[in-house]
Amino acid sequence: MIDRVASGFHPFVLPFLFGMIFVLGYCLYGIVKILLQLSHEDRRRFLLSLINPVTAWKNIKDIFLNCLLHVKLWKRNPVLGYMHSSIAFGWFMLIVLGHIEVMLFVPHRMRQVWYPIFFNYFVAEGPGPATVQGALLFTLMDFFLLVVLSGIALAMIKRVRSRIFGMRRTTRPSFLDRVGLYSLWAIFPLRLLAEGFTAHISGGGFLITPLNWVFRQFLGDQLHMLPTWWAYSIALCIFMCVLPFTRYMHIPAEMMLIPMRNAGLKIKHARRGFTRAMVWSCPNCGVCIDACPMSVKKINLKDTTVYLNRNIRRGNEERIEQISDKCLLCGKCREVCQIGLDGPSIRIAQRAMRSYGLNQDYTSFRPAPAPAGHKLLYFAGCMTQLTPRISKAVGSVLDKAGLDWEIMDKDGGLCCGRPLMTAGRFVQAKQLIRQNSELIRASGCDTLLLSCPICYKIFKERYKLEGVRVVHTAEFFEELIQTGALHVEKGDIRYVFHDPCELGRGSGIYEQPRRILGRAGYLVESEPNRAESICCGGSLGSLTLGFAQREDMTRNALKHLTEGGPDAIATACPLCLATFSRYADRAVQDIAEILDRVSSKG
Amino acid sequence: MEFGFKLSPSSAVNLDQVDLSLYERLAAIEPDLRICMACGSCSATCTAAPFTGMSVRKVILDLQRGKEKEAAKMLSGCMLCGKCTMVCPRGINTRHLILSLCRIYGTKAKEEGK
Amino acid sequence: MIYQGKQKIWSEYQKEIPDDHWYYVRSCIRQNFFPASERMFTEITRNVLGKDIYETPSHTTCGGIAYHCDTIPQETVMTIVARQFALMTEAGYENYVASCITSFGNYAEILETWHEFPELETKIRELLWKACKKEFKKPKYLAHSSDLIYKFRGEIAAKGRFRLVDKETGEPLRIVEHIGCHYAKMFPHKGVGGAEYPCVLSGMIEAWGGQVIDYPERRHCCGYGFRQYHVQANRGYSLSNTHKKFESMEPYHPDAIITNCPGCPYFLDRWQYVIAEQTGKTYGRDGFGIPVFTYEELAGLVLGYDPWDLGLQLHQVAVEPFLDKIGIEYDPSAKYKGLDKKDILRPGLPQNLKCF
Amino acid sequence: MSKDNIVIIGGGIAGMTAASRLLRLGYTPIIVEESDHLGGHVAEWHKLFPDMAPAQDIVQRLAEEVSAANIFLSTRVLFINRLHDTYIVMLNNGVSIQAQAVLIATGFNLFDATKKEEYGYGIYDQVLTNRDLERWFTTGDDPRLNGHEVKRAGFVHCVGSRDVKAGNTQCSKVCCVTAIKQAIELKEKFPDAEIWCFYMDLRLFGKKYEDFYINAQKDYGIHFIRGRVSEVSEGLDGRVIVKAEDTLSGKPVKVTLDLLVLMSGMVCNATINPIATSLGIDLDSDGFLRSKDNISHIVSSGRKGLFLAGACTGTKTVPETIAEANSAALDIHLYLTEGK
Repeated sequence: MIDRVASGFHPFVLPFLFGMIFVLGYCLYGIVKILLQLSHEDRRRFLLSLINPVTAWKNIKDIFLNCLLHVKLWKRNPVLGYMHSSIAFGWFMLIVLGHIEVMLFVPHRMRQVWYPIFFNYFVAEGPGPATVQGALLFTLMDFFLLVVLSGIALAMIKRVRSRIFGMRRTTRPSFLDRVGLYSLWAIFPLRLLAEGFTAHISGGGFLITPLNWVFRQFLGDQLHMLPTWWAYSIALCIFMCVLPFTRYMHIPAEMMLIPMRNAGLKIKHARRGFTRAMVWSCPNCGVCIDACPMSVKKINLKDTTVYLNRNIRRGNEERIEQISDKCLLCGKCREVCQIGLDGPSIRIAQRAMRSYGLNQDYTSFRPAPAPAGHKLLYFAGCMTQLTPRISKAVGSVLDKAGLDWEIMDKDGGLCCGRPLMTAGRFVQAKQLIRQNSELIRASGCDTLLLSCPICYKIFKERYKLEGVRVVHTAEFFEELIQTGALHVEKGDIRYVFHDPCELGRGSGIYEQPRRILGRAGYLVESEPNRAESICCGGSLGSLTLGFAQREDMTRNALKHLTEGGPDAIATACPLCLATFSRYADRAVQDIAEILDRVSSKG
Repeated sequence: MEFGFKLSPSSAVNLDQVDLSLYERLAAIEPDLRICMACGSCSATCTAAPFTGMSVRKVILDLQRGKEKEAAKMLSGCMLCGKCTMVCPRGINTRHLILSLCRIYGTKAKEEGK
Repeated sequence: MIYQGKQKIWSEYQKEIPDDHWYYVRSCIRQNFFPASERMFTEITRNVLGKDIYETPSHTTCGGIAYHCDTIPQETVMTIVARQFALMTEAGYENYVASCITSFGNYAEILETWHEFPELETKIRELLWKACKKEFKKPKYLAHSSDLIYKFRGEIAAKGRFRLVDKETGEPLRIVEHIGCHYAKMFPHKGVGGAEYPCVLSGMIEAWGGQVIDYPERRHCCGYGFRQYHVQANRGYSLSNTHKKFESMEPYHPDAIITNCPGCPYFLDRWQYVIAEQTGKTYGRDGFGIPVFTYEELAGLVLGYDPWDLGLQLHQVAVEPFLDKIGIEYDPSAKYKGLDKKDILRPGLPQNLKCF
Repeated sequence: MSKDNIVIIGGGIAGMTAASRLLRLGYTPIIVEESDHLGGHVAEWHKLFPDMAPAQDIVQRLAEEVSAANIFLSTRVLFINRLHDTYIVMLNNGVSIQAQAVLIATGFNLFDATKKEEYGYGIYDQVLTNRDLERWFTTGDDPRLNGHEVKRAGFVHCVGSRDVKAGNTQCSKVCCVTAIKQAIELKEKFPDAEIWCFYMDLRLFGKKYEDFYINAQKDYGIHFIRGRVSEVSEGLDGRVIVKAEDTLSGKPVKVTLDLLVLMSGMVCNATINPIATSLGIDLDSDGFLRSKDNISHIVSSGRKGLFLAGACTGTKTVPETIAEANSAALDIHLYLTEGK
């Protein structure tokens, strides 16, 4: 391999250079912006994590697996996984191999950054025989170009028929998205053409050499060579210039997001810092649209997380507000998201940004003290007060287990604070947390039992109750069965379990309620379940969804739950229970009720 | 001159002069506000009622009668727990109503330059 | 306003008022507040109209104020009233005319109660006999003295020197009528014109050339309310009710108010001063108040009696602008002179309410 | 064709419905109507809840159905004598009929709103009754409304109903929904109008009545104040000032209105009372005629050959009246063919 052009330069590299400088400049600007927007301690934490070998290794591994290989997507949808990783990894390898070529054959050109990209134009086959390395590299280059081209071909098919890939709904690309998309599609076929036209000079692998031969059969001259290289460079330029303003921003952004997440940063602001990295990282794939329980109604499609990101990027304040308030905060979009984008947290942060003319203050409240002298306190919570069958069953089960217990909020107490938290009213929520904590500490109990997952989540995460175990009935009752404190007689009822959002996705409790149901009767599973369970529609998370607008969501969730023909629907949340009971065609029961019916003293 | 007694302000609500701007603003955001039939379920179930006498029914009524201060006082104890939403026979989204109202108080005060 | 509609109602509430031979009972408080009013009533009925009006010094309070202040039981009031009836019976009269609205309401209420519960009447007869060995017949006719003036309003107008019209423009004067609550609100059929649209005073106003003003709070109490005024802690409430009436009538620019109750003219008159002192607001023109008259005073003015003989100098609100409007002559220098032409001292003038 | 004579007293929708049925059962009933037209109160109404059907449609349909009957308009029944199993019905036009069955369908009278003096009907130009307003909806002509823009209007429920003082303790059943219906119709004519309904209780028991209520609140923005109007007076500008207690807030309210509509209730049409009592039909405690019992024999008087239908036995809605009239027609037919 020898230099063919003495200067190592041709004007057609200029578009590429321009695009390259622009996109790198923009990314640098983005990184600085995000870093400046982080709070002082977050920034410190992030920078320290970068030099910590453990997190650094994890960063590299995660970036390689997720950004290049798309492992997570492979697991979810192999075709889509192949499509994405073929383009990303293939392209990556083309760049890497290009550099190796330069290094090996024309090392003095290393400083000319365009060289690896347009390598085939600038070199000619040397006079000597082909080396093994050269042949291998040519073969590899052609192989990866083929891989990328196969990915592009799949992408084109997906564009026309997304349903083949198992996606019901996807986002509509914006104008710039289309420009980016078409320029991306154009890059690799153009490269193929350019290299094809040049292969008789530069040499090539199994793909471009035959192509060159074909071209020369009817295009004898070399006039086509230069225009295709120009076109290739221009396509690259266009792609890189529009990239910051399109969904393709996710390519560089995710490389920023992964280290930030690994550093343990949390969303604290609805626009800035970590959130900015997240929003830029959203590839607009639209997986969250199908996942969203609201999308059962067409009118809600544009209130899903992908549109939240889009509107944050566009700065459409009105829509950001609407989308933030409508969401049920069920967390399913976060669960299915390839980049783990935390839509619910962004929304809560958005809600927290508002200023209110009226700020609630509970410091003057004097709630009744929690009963003292019992090891086990049961906090029924506001919602359970409206579903007395749950609290009654809980009490009965506890009595059967021979426990010394008492209800903490028998005559009504304070709210746990979770509803305020989801509404972004953190200061107010903290007041309630403080007051409730004092009540619990003063009671001298060592276990706090909750039948409401909404309460459970906040008690578990935000309350600091040293020496008090916070436990949900699902966990606690399962233990009672395990330890033999309760004797359970298996019935023949077939139950399906609905995972409440706050218990499953929110608190990671999936197995215990299923085990209880398995002991009480027969468990039938319904799809989707566990981490992808469909919200009942009653969630307190949504601020603006009215009663009538929720009905379809509830019915949709019920439809999926009852597909396996269960006798009864079991759940472990008073709000899910009340919501389902409105429209269900069969019994809806709390696990406590079910257990109470089939258990006796151990 | 000190008489030892004073004119007491009228407790009557003069619907000719009542300021419904807050009510109308809220109705624009949460139209279901209008369909309250004052059954009182929300008041009876309210977690905050024992502490501040909170009652969504009374809040709506006070707004309809232009009594913004009285409404604000009750609202100051709402914990947003959502029980009222659960029990409302007309399916009014009371939590949104309350949150929106708390915000409007702010925007209105800002407009009036307070 | 559909005037015929009112006339239709009035035609349904007409009471029978005998022409002559009346046993007259005075009010406890009117002689102190508006001393010439009851004197004018006897003057007009006896001397102008030539009627037989009988009075006795033995007659006492009817107990109405104490009754409405919740300080004495009903049997006591009834026995007091029974004694009054006994005095009438002894004097040989059967037409009973009361000067006071509360007394009138009290009598009406007691007669009605006895009608519904005859055993109570028997009991009261026994009590009266035990107390003072008297027996009585119930009056055949019960009237309020304003009923009589209403009945003879035509004669008074015919004999009058003045009419309630603006001497400059010839326009009728705009008069607010205020009826005492106990006149017809308890027993609409006992009053002339009923409770909602009584015509006892509006009849006089129209007969004497004035124009009646209807205003939204015309049915509202003057504010006296017995307990509200007598307990100082409640007095602000009494004042507030009067204030409400004035706020309501102010836009109609009334020239005067006429009343038929002992308390009403007093409170409508004096509270104008208190309101002016507390709020700076006056309801008449040019810082004056709206003059308040009893129907006897107004009848006296129409008949041409001297304003100072009618005791108008005892009013808080200056009456002079009203007199000027009609063209009634008076001697400003004689306002604070007694019958002996000696100065009876001038009152201190209020800060905000214009007076002479 | 049966030779049996059936006299129907009252040519409102009850009498007409019964006549229509009896015609189809092969009788030629005789309708005696006091006024000069058939259709009674419904004929004066504009639209009927809950479907907003024009009242004229039902009246016209019934009129066509009964055209084959013998109809005496502007005629009163002077007296009825019983002769064994027949009734001699004497009319004021000199005609006397020997009838095998008599159906009383004399309906109700609208409460005379002038009796509630404090509301100022007949005193203030801006005070109308529900019937006046219906008439205006139909004819578009009422001197009290002509050329006036209604910006603020009020409806007073329970005028003369549920009112011991007015001598009428019963609920008139239809006024709540009628007030809401009229409020909506008024709002449609004057979209910028503010409308208040003053009610004691809202009794929206019938099919789709509650929907009316929600629509009135939600779509028409009609205000509801739980409190009875205590008095009405005239303001300086000629509008009426309405005072009431807002019982929900426990405070007095007042409001100035361009139009006040009094929902006059239903009272018994007493003209039939002497005749009914002479035939042994008592008056019930609500002042209406007493049925044999108020559950299963509402159309039966308890006297042979004497039947009752419609609002003469109590306050009724239009569908209730029609159902009763149908039922009465069937009872009469059964009586004439089997019973006697």
